[in-house]
Amino acid sequence: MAEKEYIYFPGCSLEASAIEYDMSVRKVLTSLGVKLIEPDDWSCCGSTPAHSVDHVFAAAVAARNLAIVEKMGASTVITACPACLSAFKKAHLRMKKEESFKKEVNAILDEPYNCGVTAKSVLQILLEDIGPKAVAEKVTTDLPDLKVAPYYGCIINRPPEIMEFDDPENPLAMDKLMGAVGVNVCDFAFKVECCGAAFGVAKRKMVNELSSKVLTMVLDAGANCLVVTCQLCQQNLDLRQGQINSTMGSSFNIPVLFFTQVMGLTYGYSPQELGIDKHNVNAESLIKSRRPVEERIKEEQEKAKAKKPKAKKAEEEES
Amino acid sequence: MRVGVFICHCGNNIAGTVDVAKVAEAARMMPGVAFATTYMYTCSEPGQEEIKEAIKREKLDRVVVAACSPRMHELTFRRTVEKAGLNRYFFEMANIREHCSWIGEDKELNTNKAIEAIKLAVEKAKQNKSLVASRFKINKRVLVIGGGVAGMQAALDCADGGLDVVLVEKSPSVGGMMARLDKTFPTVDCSICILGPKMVDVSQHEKINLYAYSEIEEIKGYVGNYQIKIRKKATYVDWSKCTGCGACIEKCPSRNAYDSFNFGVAPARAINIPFPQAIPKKAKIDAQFCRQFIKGKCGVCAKFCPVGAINYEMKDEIVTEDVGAIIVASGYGLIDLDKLPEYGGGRYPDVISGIQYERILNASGPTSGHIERPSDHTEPKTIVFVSCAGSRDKSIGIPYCSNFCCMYIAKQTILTKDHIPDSQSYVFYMDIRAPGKGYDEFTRRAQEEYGAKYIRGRVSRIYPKGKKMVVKGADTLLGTTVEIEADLVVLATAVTATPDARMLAEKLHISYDQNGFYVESHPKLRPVETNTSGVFLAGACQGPKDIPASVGQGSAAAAKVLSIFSKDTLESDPQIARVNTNVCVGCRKCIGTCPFGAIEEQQLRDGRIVANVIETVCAGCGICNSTCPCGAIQLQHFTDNQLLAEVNALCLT
Amino acid sequence: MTVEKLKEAVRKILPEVDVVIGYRQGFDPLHATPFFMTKPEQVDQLIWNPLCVQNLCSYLPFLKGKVGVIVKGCDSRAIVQYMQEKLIARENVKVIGVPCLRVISVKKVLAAINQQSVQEVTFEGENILVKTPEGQKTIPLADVAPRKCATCQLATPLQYDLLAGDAIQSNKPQDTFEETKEFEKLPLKERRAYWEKEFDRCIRCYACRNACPMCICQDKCIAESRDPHWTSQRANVTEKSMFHMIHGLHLAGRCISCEECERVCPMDIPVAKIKKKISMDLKELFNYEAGMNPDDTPPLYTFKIEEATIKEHEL
Amino acid sequence: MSYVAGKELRIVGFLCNWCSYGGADTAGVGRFKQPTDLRIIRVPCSGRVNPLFVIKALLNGADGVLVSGCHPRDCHYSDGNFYARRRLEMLKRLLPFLGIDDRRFHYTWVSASEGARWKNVVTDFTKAIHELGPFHQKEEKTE
Repeated sequence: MAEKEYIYFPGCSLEASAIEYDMSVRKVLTSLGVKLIEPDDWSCCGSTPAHSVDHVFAAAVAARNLAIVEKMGASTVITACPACLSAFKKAHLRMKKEESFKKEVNAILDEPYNCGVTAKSVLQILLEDIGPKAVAEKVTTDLPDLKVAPYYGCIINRPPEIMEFDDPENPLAMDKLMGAVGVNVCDFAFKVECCGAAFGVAKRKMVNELSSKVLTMVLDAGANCLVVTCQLCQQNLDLRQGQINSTMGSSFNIPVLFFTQVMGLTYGYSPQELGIDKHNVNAESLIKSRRPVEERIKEEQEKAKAKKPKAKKAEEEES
Repeated sequence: MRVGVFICHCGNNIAGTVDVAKVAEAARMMPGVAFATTYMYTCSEPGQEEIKEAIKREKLDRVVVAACSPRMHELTFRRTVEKAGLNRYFFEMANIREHCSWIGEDKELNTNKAIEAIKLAVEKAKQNKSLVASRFKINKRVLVIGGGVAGMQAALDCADGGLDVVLVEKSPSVGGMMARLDKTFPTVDCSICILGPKMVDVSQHEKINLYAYSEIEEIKGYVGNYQIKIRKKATYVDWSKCTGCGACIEKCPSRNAYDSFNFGVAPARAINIPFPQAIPKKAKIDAQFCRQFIKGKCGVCAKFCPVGAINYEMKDEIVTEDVGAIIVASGYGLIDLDKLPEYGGGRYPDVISGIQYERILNASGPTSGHIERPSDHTEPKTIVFVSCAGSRDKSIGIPYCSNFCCMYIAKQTILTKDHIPDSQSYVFYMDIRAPGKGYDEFTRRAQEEYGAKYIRGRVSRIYPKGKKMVVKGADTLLGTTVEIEADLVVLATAVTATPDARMLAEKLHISYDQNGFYVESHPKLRPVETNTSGVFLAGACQGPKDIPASVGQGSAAAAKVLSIFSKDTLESDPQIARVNTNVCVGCRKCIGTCPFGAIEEQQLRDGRIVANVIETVCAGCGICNSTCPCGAIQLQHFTDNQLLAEVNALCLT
Repeated sequence: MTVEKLKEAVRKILPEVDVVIGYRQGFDPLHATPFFMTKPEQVDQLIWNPLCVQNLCSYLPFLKGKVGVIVKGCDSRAIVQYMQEKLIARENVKVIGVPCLRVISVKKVLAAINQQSVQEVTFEGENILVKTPEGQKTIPLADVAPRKCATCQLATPLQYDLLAGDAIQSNKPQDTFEETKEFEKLPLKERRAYWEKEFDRCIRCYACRNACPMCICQDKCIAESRDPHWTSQRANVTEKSMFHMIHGLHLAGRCISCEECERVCPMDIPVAKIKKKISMDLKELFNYEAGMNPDDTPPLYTFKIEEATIKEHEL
Repeated sequence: MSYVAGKELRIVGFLCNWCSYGGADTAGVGRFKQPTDLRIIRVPCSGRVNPLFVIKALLNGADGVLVSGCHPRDCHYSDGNFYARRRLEMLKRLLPFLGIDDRRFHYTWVSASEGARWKNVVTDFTKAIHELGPFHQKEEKTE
């Protein structure tokens, strides 16, 4: 029984290199009673390489998809990919603001886009529409050994005037969701620091340095795993770890998971169902200790009982 | 009617882009104009002489000067015509400089525009009526708002000049920001040591009535006669009994009050005295932290107070004071760290603001002058100072320079080295701004004698790494990025207007700029005056300012007040509303719309009710004039007929 | 309600007041005229029928002492507006309210009978019967009612001390300013031409002003004064327009839509049209209708620090 | 003696003494170049501006009228511009009903420190009036 329906735009990478992101998104949202409808005949979002060559064309490519959504009678489209999200939002906002630009873009399109669709990330609807409370209710499984550092990357909430979600310098959306599903979240200072992925081909040395810093900070924060919301972050930080280790003399072995994969684990899905086995760095050692959530609750209650007399005493002392 | 028109060249300022000879020729053709001439500088003494002579020679009864803005010289020329025996309101000014020669590029168009401006002024002048100012007595008491160094200086100078002073300070003690500082630049003398005696003088001066922990509630009246309502905030301690012994503070069980004097460096007790040298040295309770108020039971301080001064039932009290002038010295504020998310936004305890560091350095501060990190109380060895933390940053709406940060950072690096000889200070800066006497030498000493390393560039991010804070920035001189692992980071947070600056300005009817700082009458020539007569400015409420500048302004404002109070009466402006009782139908609409309550009902002998303007209360805005349906109430010098003459001069062709 | 009930009410009130203002027949049976009653024997001449169109409240701000007045629903807004503006002391006025569903427009009746002289007028049900030298003509009242009656919401006056008859409810639709909105659809040029043509016909007789219950300046009107000298006596369309703008703007937020100005205009200039437009705008901006609530303040004599409905205009 | 035909149109500005007149002075001191069409009438406060002045100007020959006061809350007389805002807004809505393009009348707020803003207001308003063209095509009918 679906309580909510969303038009869901997967985008190119979630059909290929990041198919596990798509798998986990679908699993998690299904568990939460959300029905996802994929628009017919969706096409490239325009994020690359069009946007670095021709703004009108890039916006037209994005607007084509938004027009399809608009024609379906929906006012919201969701996507997991920050690049698609950014492309949609940029095209939408500029068309809405500049009548002349809108005309230019619509002149290219068969069906005009009338600026009636808001694009949101899966992260945003999980936090705002569904809410941490509902997200927490579906948890069945505890992950006692997992200590995650949420890494937001560069574009999910920047530039703030376009993305209009969360704090651009200290975002908390994933922290809140991870907290809601009972995972240990570490205070991570490099949440929005550049990992260098955009220069992955051109300037490998620089990327290695930047990514290495991010990974170092993960360990400094006391975490053993990165959770991400962007498949490019995931790919860069996961696949490159070997390269970094060999060039920088480090020995990182930090799994990089999509936040939906971690949520899926707490909802009781297997690592295979969530595509965790597709990653380069193996997460098995961190998640093999998973157990029914009731066990943790029991453990916590016992701890609290043992603590209580002490706490009471301390309180008395204070007064 | 014989109008004389005097057209000023203003050197080349006007004559450069306006054909003044042609303008004079056109003016001579205007109906009513008996004489028109041009002069190089009409405002000069010979220029004014020429006007006086022409008035007598040509028997002029109206004078128009076409020159700069009337906001500049209207008063000058009014006096000139008055000296020649004309009523000063028979004078009109045409602005052909600011509104014409300086802004238009086409000489033909400018010339024509100047002619029209004169035509407008001539038509208005012909409608002008003789107006005579009446005199009224002034109340020679002065209100000083703000007990920082500027306000105290102003209060002391006024009091020494024989005036009664009402000094209102928002916080429980006078002293302001300067009382919080450790040392002052560039002399590195102890701040409280030089301020303390002034504070004592303020409290002991028989002419100064200090209201500490009080705010301005309402201001009514006009220059010479203001009625001020002051809200004395409830301290819950009877200050007539409190001896400042501190017994209550020692016993207070609520230990987590926010210490606004120390900018939150360490917690305070719910009942507190801000600092040892406080004037008055009296305790007050912060109700939002006090157990008695939160939980309804405690009463510890009341139990321990040896003189029974605690009174939990105390309420705010409103007192009224009548004064004749007001000096505003309400000071400045600082941005919160949460405006700087890239520097942690206040999340990291070892990233602090400059004023917090000042309190840490201060011997009477929460750490007794030992420099320690707020997180673990260890002594920092590497300290990074970031100047322009928010200042000169349009993206957060602070485009201006905060004026004194460069200097206090230099001072803080010197003090740091004095306290911890094996420490190393780094300073990230945009430009070193040290224009005062001995200032540049001082910043050089910080670098050359005290070894502070100055890095020219901005900081992009501050993040924790283990126990250290990593400061990542650019070194624009080397053209590279730098990262410094610091034990403590000090941000020179931007200076802002105080949060309630706008509210106070509205009460005072003075204007403020887009940043909330008060606007002076003239940026160069009237720096402590405002456009509201009787209200003067001193210190950082007008813009970020260091101590010597604030003290200078305090004295300047006091001198202005003493000068207007040197007479017993003031002239009232006759440009106020007047009622033609023959025409007034008694509809009372003017009474309801007057913002000053300056209009009252009056019953004539025939029983008719008409409006009556209270001369001393009317401020001359003319709202009543545009409200009155029958035109019975007319704002003198801006009457309907005067404005209609101007409209007609422009439109009827 | 019968005229007898009204007479009874007047007789009851007369001893308490100096004068009661009502209606009696004018120069012919089609015209009613204001009637000032000071003695009981005068009350016999009092009439009440749909020809009693004048707003008798207009006299109130200029009368001293205690006054009784006969007031229809529409007229009663003047009383409320006077109270808002403190132009009358309510305790000095005895209001005799009369329920009324519609009056009739004499101009419309005369048009229907070809401007002939009237010998006799009688009312039968919802019809007016007019006898002329050419014979008798029966006209439905609804056909000759003035515009304002079509959307009248005040069948019973808002204010009265004594109601002659039973209170009744209005059965009319609310005014949606259709006419105003239609006019606004015309091209700008046509609107300007329209007003130039209309105002050019004005003979500056000031009847509109004199009939207006809210034109309290009367002989002190700035349209005729030299100080201030807003308009000259030149008979061009600019000066005529200026007079009408003065009239219109002085009524902004005060016009009670009685349309007396238009009724009395000898040139049939649609002078109420501008006032209606302003009333529409002020209702939209400030949710204000003049003459409805004695505790209101006319919107142009007050302000809010934040005006939710006024947007800053971009250039 | 009138505006320079062909180059200028007749624009009348009512400026409050404390803010906008000062803002225009500031623009002058800063040498912010502006079109020359505008003629300025100084009033103490925007609350002094009876809407009838605007109508008088428009009916008698102006092609555009500009009223500028202190920003709301900044009025030297505390409330003048609040009254002005209501009255002028009503006027702005009324003008098109009379067949006068409402772009011929603009009211705005410019403070004494906003020289650059004043230049923009004058430039944009003058441009708008030139786009609309002259309001009074023919000579006025005489009596």
